[in-house]
Amino acid sequence: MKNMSMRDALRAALHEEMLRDETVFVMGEEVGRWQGTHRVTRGLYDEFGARRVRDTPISEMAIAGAAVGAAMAGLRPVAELMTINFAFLSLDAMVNHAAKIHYMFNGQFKVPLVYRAATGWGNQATATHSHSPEPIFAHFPGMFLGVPSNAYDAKGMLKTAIRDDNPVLFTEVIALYPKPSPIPDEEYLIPIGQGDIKRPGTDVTIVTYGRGVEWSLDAAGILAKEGVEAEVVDVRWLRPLDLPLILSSFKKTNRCVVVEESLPMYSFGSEIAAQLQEAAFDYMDAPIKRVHAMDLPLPYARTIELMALPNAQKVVDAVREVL
Amino acid sequence: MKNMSMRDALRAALHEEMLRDETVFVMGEEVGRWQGTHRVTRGLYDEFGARRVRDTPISEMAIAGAAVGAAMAGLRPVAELMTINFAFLSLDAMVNHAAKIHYMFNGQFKVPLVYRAATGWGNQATATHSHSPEPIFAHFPGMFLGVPSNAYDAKGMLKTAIRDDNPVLFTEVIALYPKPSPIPDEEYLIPIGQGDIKRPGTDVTIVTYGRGVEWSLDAAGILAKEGVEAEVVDVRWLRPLDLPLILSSFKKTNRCVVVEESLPMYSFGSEIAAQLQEAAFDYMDAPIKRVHAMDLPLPYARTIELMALPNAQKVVDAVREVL
Amino acid sequence: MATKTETLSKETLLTWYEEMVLIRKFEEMCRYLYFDEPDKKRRITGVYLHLASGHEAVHLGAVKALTADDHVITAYRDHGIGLARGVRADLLMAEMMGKRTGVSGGKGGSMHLAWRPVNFWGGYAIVGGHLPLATGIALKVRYMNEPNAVLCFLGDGASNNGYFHEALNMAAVWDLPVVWLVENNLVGMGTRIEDSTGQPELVKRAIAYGIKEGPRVDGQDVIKVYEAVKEALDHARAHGPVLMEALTYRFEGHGVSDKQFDARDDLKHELEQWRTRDPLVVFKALLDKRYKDLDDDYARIEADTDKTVQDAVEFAVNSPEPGYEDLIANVYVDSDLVHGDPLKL
Amino acid sequence: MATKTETLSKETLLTWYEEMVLIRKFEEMCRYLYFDEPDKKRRITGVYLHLASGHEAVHLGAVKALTADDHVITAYRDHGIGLARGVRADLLMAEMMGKRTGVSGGKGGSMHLAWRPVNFWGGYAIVGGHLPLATGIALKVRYMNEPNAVLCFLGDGASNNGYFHEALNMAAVWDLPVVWLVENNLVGMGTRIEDSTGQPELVKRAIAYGIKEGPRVDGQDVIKVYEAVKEALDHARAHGPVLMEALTYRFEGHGVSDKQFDARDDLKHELEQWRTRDPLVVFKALLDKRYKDLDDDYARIEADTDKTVQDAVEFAVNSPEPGYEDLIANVYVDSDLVHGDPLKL
Ligand SMILES: Cc1ncc(C[n+]2csc(CCOP(=O)(O)OP(=O)(O)O)c2C)c(N)n1
Ligand SMILES: Cc1ncc(C[n+]2csc(CCOP(=O)(O)OP(=O)(O)O)c2C)c(N)n1
Ligand SMILES: [Mg+2]
Ligand SMILES: [Mg+2]
Repeated sequence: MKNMSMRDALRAALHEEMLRDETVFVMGEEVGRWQGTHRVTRGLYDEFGARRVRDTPISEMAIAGAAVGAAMAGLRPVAELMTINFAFLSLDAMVNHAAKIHYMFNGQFKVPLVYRAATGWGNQATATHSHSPEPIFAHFPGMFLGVPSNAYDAKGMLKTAIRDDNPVLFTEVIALYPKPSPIPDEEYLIPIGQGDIKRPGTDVTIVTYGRGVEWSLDAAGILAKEGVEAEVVDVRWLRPLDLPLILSSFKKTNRCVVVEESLPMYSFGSEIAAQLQEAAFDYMDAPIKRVHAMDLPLPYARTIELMALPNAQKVVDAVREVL
Repeated sequence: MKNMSMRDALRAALHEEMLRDETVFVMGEEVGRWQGTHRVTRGLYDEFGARRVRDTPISEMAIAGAAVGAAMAGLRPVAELMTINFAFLSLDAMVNHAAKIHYMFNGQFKVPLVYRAATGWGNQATATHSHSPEPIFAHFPGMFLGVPSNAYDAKGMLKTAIRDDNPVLFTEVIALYPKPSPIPDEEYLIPIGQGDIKRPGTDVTIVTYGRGVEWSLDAAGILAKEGVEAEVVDVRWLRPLDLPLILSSFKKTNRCVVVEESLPMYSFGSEIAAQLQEAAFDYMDAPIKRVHAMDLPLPYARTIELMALPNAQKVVDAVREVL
Repeated sequence: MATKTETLSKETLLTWYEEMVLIRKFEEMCRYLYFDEPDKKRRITGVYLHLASGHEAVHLGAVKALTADDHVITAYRDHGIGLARGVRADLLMAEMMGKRTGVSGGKGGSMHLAWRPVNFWGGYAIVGGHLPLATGIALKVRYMNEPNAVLCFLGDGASNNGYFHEALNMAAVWDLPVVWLVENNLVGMGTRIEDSTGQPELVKRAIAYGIKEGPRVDGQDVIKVYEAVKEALDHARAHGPVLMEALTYRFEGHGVSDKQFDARDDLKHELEQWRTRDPLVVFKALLDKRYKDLDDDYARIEADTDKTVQDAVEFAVNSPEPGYEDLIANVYVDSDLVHGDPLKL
Repeated sequence: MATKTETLSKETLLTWYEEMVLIRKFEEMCRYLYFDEPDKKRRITGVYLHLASGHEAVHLGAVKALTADDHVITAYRDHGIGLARGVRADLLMAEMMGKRTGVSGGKGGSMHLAWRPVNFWGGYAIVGGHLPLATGIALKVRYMNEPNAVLCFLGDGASNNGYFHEALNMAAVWDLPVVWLVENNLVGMGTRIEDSTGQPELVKRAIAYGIKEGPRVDGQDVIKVYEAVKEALDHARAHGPVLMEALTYRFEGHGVSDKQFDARDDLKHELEQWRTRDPLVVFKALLDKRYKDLDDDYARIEADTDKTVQDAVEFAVNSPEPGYEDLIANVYVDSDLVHGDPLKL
């Protein structure tokens, strides 16, 4: 057991899987000689060389599409899109090809690939570089989508994503890269689609993922001082969604707040609220509240940027409203 | 007053606006000499010539981006993306530029453009050509999104979209192109963001848009024979959403079914259900049900394709569940 | 070096001719089944059906240049390529009819034919979208140090899409064994090549990627296509990508809803001109020049291909439709690594 | 035809020199305010800040070739281009600090500078994303039959993105007045040009669009850049697009988080080589060769530019921060055509 940052845990996952299976390789902008924009791939180029750690041109459509071809042909690409903002340019290759080829050709081909992309907003990255748009990618069937909230989960989830025969989009919250958790020395995998209770509680269910987990745990801490025990459910995967876990928590607490880093409309909070009111109508003691970023592009200036973003206090306020 | 197909009504809208304002022009694949893939632009090239009806290469990124530049510079492009399936390639230009430039540069530039794209699935168009992904585009603030459900709305909505100084994504359901409605001889505009009650009723609210309106009206007809009066709310615009209209209907009926042509997850039904349970919790007599396509890529074979799609009967069944 | 015509035996050439006839008949049967078949149960339905009559020499000549372990991928105008690669006509026709026995189980349709056993990686319907897939398949070849090459067909119109640029550049940077073969039929839907690009001589674009500028070959002459593609494949194996063109013409509209030839006199005239260079006519002329007394062969070929197409239709008509279990199959690969059922419907 | 150097007066050249010094000092001040400023309230913060020290001759020379009614657009390495175009240093510095008085109201930041009054259409941060915008602006020029041209800066790395291909091809088909000027600094982030493209001589890509292949000009020499861009703009006005390069080098890392020059000895060496061709050194040598006794001018320029930068900093520091009303302003253009409030927050 040792403490590792999420960045190091992700690198360890890549490293282990590359050692384990020669068909696993990394590709993307700056992943090699430059050691990775967010340094997740640091050292891999030096260890594995240019064959297995492949720098690409600035070509998001081709990165996403070439990964599909390579995967169909039998390799296991881990293709980095640097940040999810640039993955908008990859949407077609992801949705029309990665996610559909297995189905469309009736199982003749598998597409065992992982797309990795840094996600999240904050730090004045400005409108074009401030997205956490997981829900729009998870809208489409055929590709899984995972977002770890800590180093431990990150390692187990990424290893599973690499080994699974389905395409997976894996987004990594930039703000969480430096944060450490204890990582066992033994290998472990975290199943795709399995959520996790990050804090047990009885009075309210907070459903969240990624960076929202941090805000929610902080909020739960504040609430605990007022005698309110919040249960924090980290879905970990937006597709498939661990609805049974969310439901069982909600049926116990009868109150729910959904917390996400992203925009409000047609989003994560929308889906969770819709699912719960439909599947557990008789258990609802209050409306389900949603905490999210404001419905606008993010500005550069730090002060107003912070106003637009969710935080622990906003979660606390929302919980108070549903109690 | 005369009967016009939605196709002709859209063409009339383009024609009138082009006559009215010389800065309005049409661009896109096959819009000119070929007369438009779905024949919406038929005749415009012959009347207005190559300056104002501009055929483009197969370049969806550049079509979307060039329209932004032209709009910033003072023109009013109506840029056709042929079908919404190909607009996945335009997502970056739409979200990062069309929708954000006004904000990001603090109002220095306006982006008065309309993106038109045919939408919807059915008729064995297969997985890559069968999308109705409006919710993922409407997820992002800064650009409006309209989807008419009939010829009358189509004309008034498109004219407004062209005249408005904000960017608008306008999707047109292919299956509705041939369907006629009576169109007044006088000019009319339909405000952006204004929904419409397509059928008044007292027992249940059906919230829908685009092709869902047809299924919902058919369902309402069937239900009426059983003595159930369904109110059909056509939101017409996914952004901005006419929440007051939906709410006032729901507060009257206390029951709701949301009907969409699209996929279920992180989608239109999600958002409507989430909004209603939050804003009208005390008015909910039953869970809100969602009718949508099945959560999978669409297959080619007609029989199974139909199984995957929503229809009037599925709406009827959902309504019965909430009564 | 290119295999010279002389090394192709009479037998081989006649087999090719037969295959080319089969492709044409297959396309004509598709058109018939879509437009003219009175019996609803025997029809091809839907909105997308792109016939390749006129392109046969490109399809056959290029595919014949491949070894069994080489790879081929294309866009939606894919029937002839599948047949040339040896996919059974009946399995293809069943796919046209959306039957469970079709190559893609009735789920792909005309635009999404593929057959894994012969390395036919499929037809793709997003213009340009299959180009990076070709790059990826070629990457696997290099990664595994295999001796094979990838042949990627694309249209003239597709060469203006961002995918083209990124996929060709990436393949160039990685020095991958791909032949990019533009089926230049002068038009994308209704847009003429002069209106879709500032550089209608598309092979010139090779220089933008520092790759080999291949020839602009006569796409109506199967032998010329074969030789040029074979040479290009050899180059690709040894030295990396080649961009080449086959100049051809489609004898039908873009797709089944296209009435351009009915509507435009200038195109009708152009079509007539090109029909004089019908790939079947050109091929037959070559055979007749080289060999005597082929009439019996032609008669046999006519009968055999008729029968193959007819049998394919009967097979397709009599095949079962897919059912609910097919609808929900293969959305995801079954996996122990997934918690619960990812397909909760 | 290009304006010859001789026609540029001493006064003009000294003004340019002063502007170039200002640009350099502005960049150095930005670096200082980001890394070294002890007073938190005076700092530039955030994650993105891309300095262009080393590129000054490209920025200044190219922008000076524009008429007042011409248009200019670029990527995120945009400070120098704004200054060259005459945007006030204090408004730019205020934007760096996210102040309400900044050119973009503090909402755009370093990567999204723009100033409408001088047709500076902005900095853009999605690589390649501004290229079709340039096409669109040029389309407006042609549509309105205006005599102007568009100058679009882009990086060597950007030329491998799909946007490049589509935007250049579309501008070629429509024969639009655009000069595509690649600031070829040999690298995109950490990827060397030889590793990002099969064709490192980027002007050769002009042939892919049938447009004019412009020169690969010495990007450290402001006069050479000026003349070459002026000639290119004239060509663009009359005959359509030009693709040209300016060969240059950045003296800082890609952005503020980049430590490549600290980490790599070979790059440190390369940097030293290029520093001998610092655009300021090259320009000063030219001035000294041509004119005598400029010491007073240099002293005045030094003092004036110092003061301009210092004033800009004070202006920025003392400017108000944007508030909630700014946060929610300009998401949408106010419109009578919209029902209700589109910004229900
Ligand atoms: C990305 C994308 N844009 C547009 C279309 C619509 N479309 C289908 S085929 C086609 C023309 C393609 O022309 P070309 O590449 O020359 O191939 P050809 O049909 O001539 O064989 C177009 C525009 C599409 N399928 N995908
Ligand atoms: C579409 C997209 N992909 C990736 C990035 C990340 N990125 C920012 S700058 C850059 C390098 C650009 O290099 P170049 O075009 O040569 O410009 P330079 O920085 O050298 O001026 C990259 C990859 C981005 N901003 N946008
Ligand atoms: Mg073509
Ligand atoms: Mg560069």
